[in-house]
Amino acid sequence: MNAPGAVTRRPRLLPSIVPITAVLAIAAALAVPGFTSGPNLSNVGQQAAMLLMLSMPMTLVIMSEGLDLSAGALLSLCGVVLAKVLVAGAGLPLALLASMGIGLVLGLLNGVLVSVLTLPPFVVTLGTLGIAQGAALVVTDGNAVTGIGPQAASFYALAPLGVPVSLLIALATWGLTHVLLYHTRFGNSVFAIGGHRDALVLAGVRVHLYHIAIYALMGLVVGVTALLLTGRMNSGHPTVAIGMEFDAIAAVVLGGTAFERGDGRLYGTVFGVATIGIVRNALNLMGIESSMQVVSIGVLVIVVIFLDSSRKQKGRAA
Amino acid sequence: MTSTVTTAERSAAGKDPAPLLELREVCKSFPGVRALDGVSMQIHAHEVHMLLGENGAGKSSLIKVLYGAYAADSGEIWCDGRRVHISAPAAARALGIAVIFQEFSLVPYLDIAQNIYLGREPRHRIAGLVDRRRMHAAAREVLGSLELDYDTRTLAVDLGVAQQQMVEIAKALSQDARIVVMDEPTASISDREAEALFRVIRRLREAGVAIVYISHRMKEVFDLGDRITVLRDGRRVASLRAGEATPEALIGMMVGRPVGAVYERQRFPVPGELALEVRGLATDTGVKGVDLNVRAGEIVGLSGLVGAGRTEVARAVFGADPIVAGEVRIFGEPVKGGPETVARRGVGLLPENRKQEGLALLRSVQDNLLSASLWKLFPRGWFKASAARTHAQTMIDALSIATPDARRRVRMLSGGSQQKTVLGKWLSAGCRLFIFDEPTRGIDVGAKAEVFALIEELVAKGAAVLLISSELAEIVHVCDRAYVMRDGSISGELARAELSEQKILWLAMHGAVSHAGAAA
Amino acid sequence: MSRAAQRDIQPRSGLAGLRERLGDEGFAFGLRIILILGIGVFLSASTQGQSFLSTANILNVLRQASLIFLLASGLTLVILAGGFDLSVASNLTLSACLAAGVMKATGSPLLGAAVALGCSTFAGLCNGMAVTLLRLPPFLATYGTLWILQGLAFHYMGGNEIFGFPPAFRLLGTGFVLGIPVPVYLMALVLALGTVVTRHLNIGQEIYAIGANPVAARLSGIPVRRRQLAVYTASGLMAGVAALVYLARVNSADSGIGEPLLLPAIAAILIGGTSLFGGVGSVLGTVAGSVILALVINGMNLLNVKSTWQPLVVGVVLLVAVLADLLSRGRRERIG
Amino acid sequence: MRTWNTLRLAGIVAAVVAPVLIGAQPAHAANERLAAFYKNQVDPHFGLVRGGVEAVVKQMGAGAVTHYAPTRPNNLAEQLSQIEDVSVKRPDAILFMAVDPRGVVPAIEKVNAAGIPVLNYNDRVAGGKYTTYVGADDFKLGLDTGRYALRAIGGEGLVVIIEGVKGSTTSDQRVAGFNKAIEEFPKIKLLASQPGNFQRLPALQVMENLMQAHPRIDMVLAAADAMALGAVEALEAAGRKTAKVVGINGVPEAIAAIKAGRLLATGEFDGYKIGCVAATAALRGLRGQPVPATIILQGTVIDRSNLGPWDVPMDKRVCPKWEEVAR
Repeated sequence: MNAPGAVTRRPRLLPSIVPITAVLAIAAALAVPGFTSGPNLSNVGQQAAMLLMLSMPMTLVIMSEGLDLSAGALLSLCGVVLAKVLVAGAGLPLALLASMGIGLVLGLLNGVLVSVLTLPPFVVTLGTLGIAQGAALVVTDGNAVTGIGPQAASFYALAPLGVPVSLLIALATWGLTHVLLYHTRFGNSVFAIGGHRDALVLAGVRVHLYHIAIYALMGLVVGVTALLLTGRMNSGHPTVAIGMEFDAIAAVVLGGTAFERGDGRLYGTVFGVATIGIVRNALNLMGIESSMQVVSIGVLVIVVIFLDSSRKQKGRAA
Repeated sequence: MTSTVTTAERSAAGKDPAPLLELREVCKSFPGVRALDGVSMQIHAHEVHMLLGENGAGKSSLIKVLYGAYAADSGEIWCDGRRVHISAPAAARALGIAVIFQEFSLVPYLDIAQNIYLGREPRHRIAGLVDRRRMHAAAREVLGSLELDYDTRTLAVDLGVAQQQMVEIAKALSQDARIVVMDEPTASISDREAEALFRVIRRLREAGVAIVYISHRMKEVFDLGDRITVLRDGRRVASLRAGEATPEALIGMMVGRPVGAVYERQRFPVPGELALEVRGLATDTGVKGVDLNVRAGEIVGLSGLVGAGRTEVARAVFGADPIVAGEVRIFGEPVKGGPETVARRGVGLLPENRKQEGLALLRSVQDNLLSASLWKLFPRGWFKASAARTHAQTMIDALSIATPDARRRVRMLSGGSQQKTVLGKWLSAGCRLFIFDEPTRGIDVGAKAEVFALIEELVAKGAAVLLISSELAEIVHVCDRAYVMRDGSISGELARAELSEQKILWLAMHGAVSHAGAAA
Repeated sequence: MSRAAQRDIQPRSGLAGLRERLGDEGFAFGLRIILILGIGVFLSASTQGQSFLSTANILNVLRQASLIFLLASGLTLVILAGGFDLSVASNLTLSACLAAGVMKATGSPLLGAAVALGCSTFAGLCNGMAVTLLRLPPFLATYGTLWILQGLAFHYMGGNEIFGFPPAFRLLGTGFVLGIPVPVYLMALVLALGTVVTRHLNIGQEIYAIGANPVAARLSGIPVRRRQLAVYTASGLMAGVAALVYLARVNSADSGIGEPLLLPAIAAILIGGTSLFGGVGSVLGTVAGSVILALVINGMNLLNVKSTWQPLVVGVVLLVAVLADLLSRGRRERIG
Repeated sequence: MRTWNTLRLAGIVAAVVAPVLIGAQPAHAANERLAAFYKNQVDPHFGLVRGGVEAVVKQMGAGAVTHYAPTRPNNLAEQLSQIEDVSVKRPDAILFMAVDPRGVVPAIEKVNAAGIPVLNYNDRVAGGKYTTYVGADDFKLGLDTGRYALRAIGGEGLVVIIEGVKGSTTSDQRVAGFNKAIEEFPKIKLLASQPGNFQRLPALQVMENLMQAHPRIDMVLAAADAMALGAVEALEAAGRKTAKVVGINGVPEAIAAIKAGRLLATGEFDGYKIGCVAATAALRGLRGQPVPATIILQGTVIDRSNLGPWDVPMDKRVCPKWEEVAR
């Protein structure tokens, strides 16, 4: 082989998650009464929405051999800020702007520390996690922020054509991230930062700029997600989203995105999110105690990364 | 020899049109090394300019200067009759200079088109999105001009070496480079692939591109070359037309340094028992049916061109790569298992790229010196810092490793001292069979001599040494006998009597011993 | 003598030189001591010295640091060897719950302890095998086991708690010997063991070598896989020890005890100057990190600062510690 | 003739259908499906609630009850998902307690819209429609327990409050009660009021630290037993015999501690009773029997003198008589 004359594209390995999701969905549809009902599907959609939003930029972060542990805490902070602004009587747009602003600032902080100071993402974002969570607690003194008026809730309740607005926004985020990743220079640089940073340098690209942008994007999306979160609870809550970053990381990992060489696929993450949503929802519908939900997610993660890694090794051998 | 040079010069200066790029008396030195010593050369359009020289002759430094990675200490670079300063890769690109290094710079999970246009992607007027259709069309066009029918949506990770190389060339062309520098492009590709590469290079030449081509392979030099420049020890030895040269003459120029400039072997102890015996060794890293043996008190060379499979043999013997077929006997015993088993049989490997595989750069000299011998120095498992320290110090003194303190990080040491540290690692482990893989790569001349003195001392003490080297002079001057490899198998064995650089080169290039006589 | 060599043999001055004389860990630890003293001075100043500087309070801080340290000590080894273990906290939860159950059922602390240590060590072993044999990325594999262990704990406890353990056992957490709390002795013991392993055993040297450069370690004939297996197992074992101390200290177990300890444990290690890339750091550093954490929280309680400030302050301390290393060690070293 | 046939037919049909209809009533009653929510599956208080609910479901021969608790303790987002999922599953009735009194309101309103009867128990939710509220008066509990405690130290001394999770009604109400009680005793001085997050270790460590700041502490008012017991452990470890501790809830461990004289007293917030009454109320509602809109369980202060009824394992517990509670 390797004759340089002609090269035909080799089809990429399908992430193991895709068949798994399909099987789970079918099983749930058959075995779990009410799973396929319209309202339930819209529930699954709504519940998956926020996770989907967080997972999209998280995929880019992980593809760039990074990690963002601060996402959950930051989400709580943004939600609180958004609620506070609403309480202060400002309109929804302004509140959203404020929340996105906070998200952007911490995102930039992460990005600068990671890219310019070359600190490991894990450490940096663990630090900003503390900062964001602390800030959220301090501004609220630990209390929920209420009396934010109907705007957020009624916005969240919107369902054009019967599709919950949260799901629409999440899908929009997916679309946007897809365009960014696959149709812009920024996107190519994401692959390159994870895969071969020097190639970018040789190409004379301002790497720091793009690297920081990845984390900034994460922050912005978190800021938007805060709107859905607040709408869903019709209040701001300083600790509500703690741990959500781990769900997002899990979704990305389930989606077959590796922590190295810029090997990642956005739609894989979407399947990862779907799987988590379906599993939790189905187990709830079946009334299985939540301890089993926890175990099943753990098993799922290990099975999937094992399948992916072993198939990759085979792929290399072949 | 000097006469040839001058004639060549005159003829070159006389007939030729103005050169595309000209180097005048370029000098570049590093602490301890004079990498480039007043090198001049002219690069013309419509020409393939062969750059010959042994490792360390200054080829790679020359490339770096051309590419703006190094700034020359002195000397001038002229382009289109203007004096230019190539301060950065960007500047080089602006002048239309593109370099294709041996290790490619492709992003694994981007496709061919994206790699070719990385950072220069064509974009739509509005929205500034990447115009994929235009990008792929352009990529196909560039590849087409190389007669390549690649699906531009293929990911780089799915490409073979040769194909990646083609993509690199396409990348260079896409930047409408007028001067393409190729660093041993055939080093790690098969002959068939090489043929295809040559076709491409000829097309480029037709198209008016100037190609600077670095190679060790005589065949290529004469198949492709229009003009040939030979470097040695950072100096330009000769610059001449391909027609004016013969293989023997060129090899003479490449290696024709006063014998012993590197090192002259003093003692030749009588070979003792079999230290290493390899029969029918085959690996899935490309080694096919290799037989060789090394006796105690012997320095056995393992030569051949880059990519001939020398390193692979070494790794397989050391247990680092799985053995598919054949057997390895060490001091008479057959061995199976990984490095931890083999190492304890008294075998030490000094890998080719010591920074990645030989040393933990961020650890101290002491730590590195002891990392292979803990089990031997402290058999009970109790690590005694004081004993370790004294031992390390004795090693540092014995090998005269240039460091003020055993706690200095290895990263801070010079190449030579680093290499000595790796050697010390195995000395303290009490090895009796040493496998040196390119031990003198990237270290200055003085250190080279030291390293060889150490090697000779080893064998004098009854150790066995397998020496892998691309520097023919080393093999000739240091080894008792040598095996030459080609395409993963042994193409010949030369006893000390018949060891000559010419023969080694012939075996390495043509694989047939019979021509050797003709060459000599 | 070439110029390169000239440059090489000059003894170095400034921070770099100081670091060289102290050695990496020594230098990093020095920084920590300075940080601790800084916090200490600040606190004793702002509490007028009376309550903060009392021996009692210092022992109190140490005791609070001990639990986090015990949990983090094994993890430190894993990280030194270039690995990671997210499952330590849920490992603590499960083994604590099982131990509690067994002690309740049999009334035998020994049996309980045996179960806790056995369970946790086995979990650690499984992590090790997932990483070495299945070659799964450590972060992800242990993330999976995190959920599994937590779920098993939930299932086993079924929402109840188990409390009231034999006084003999309680001594492990609450006892004093010569006026010093037993957990502090344990911390000292583990620190001593950890230091012996990392400093005075070949294994320790090998762990650092593996963390610094696994390829070179393998090509130096170090049994990389076996060592990795060992550190993961050790990490599990220490999670079990921490579980026992937790039980003895708190005198009851429920399925939620471990989760709040995970990030503090990791933070303690990082504040202690151990690098997530492996090969740099020390158990001693982790002690320093744990003490710093406990100190910060203790101080905030003494000053009646609202507990809502704690995460923020911890986050800042973490970043400060890492930045300090950045400035003192320079870019090209391994930090954080 | 025709009419006769018709009548006969009708008679036969009636004869066949009637027993079915009659039998249908209990048969239907026998399989109501309940869904019960909890804040977490960690705190033993909720273990008691669960026990009470299950006991009643058995006694009253209802079909089944499914329990829902967030996998991450007190995780609001997760509880929201669970509510939504349950509203799809459409049980006959939902017994609901909120991780956060306000955050859940929108989700509950959905359930209301879906027409599933929801009963609110354990502590009040800030919004939504509920068939009944079953709970205790947290403020009164705090006040009573506080008074009892402060009297016990003769109405003068130095006091510390350990709060629960900031912002939770349970904690805020109880702490408010504590403070009210403290106001009633001029000679009582409040030294500090720090959160222990309803968990044991945080409370224990807060207590340890407070002891350093305050050489003398006479009484610790903890907003929940878990934290009270944490404080007890801290005090005992430090050998502070003089300081007394009270908690609220009455979990088995607290009862045991009171019996052993380690804990002074605890305000009765009996999960088991709450579970019993809530489940009973829900089932009665489904079976068309009268149920009051609010049932406040009067909590007494449990101390050594009266701990008998609580000093029994859960399976031996008895539910309070409906008539007594539903006043």
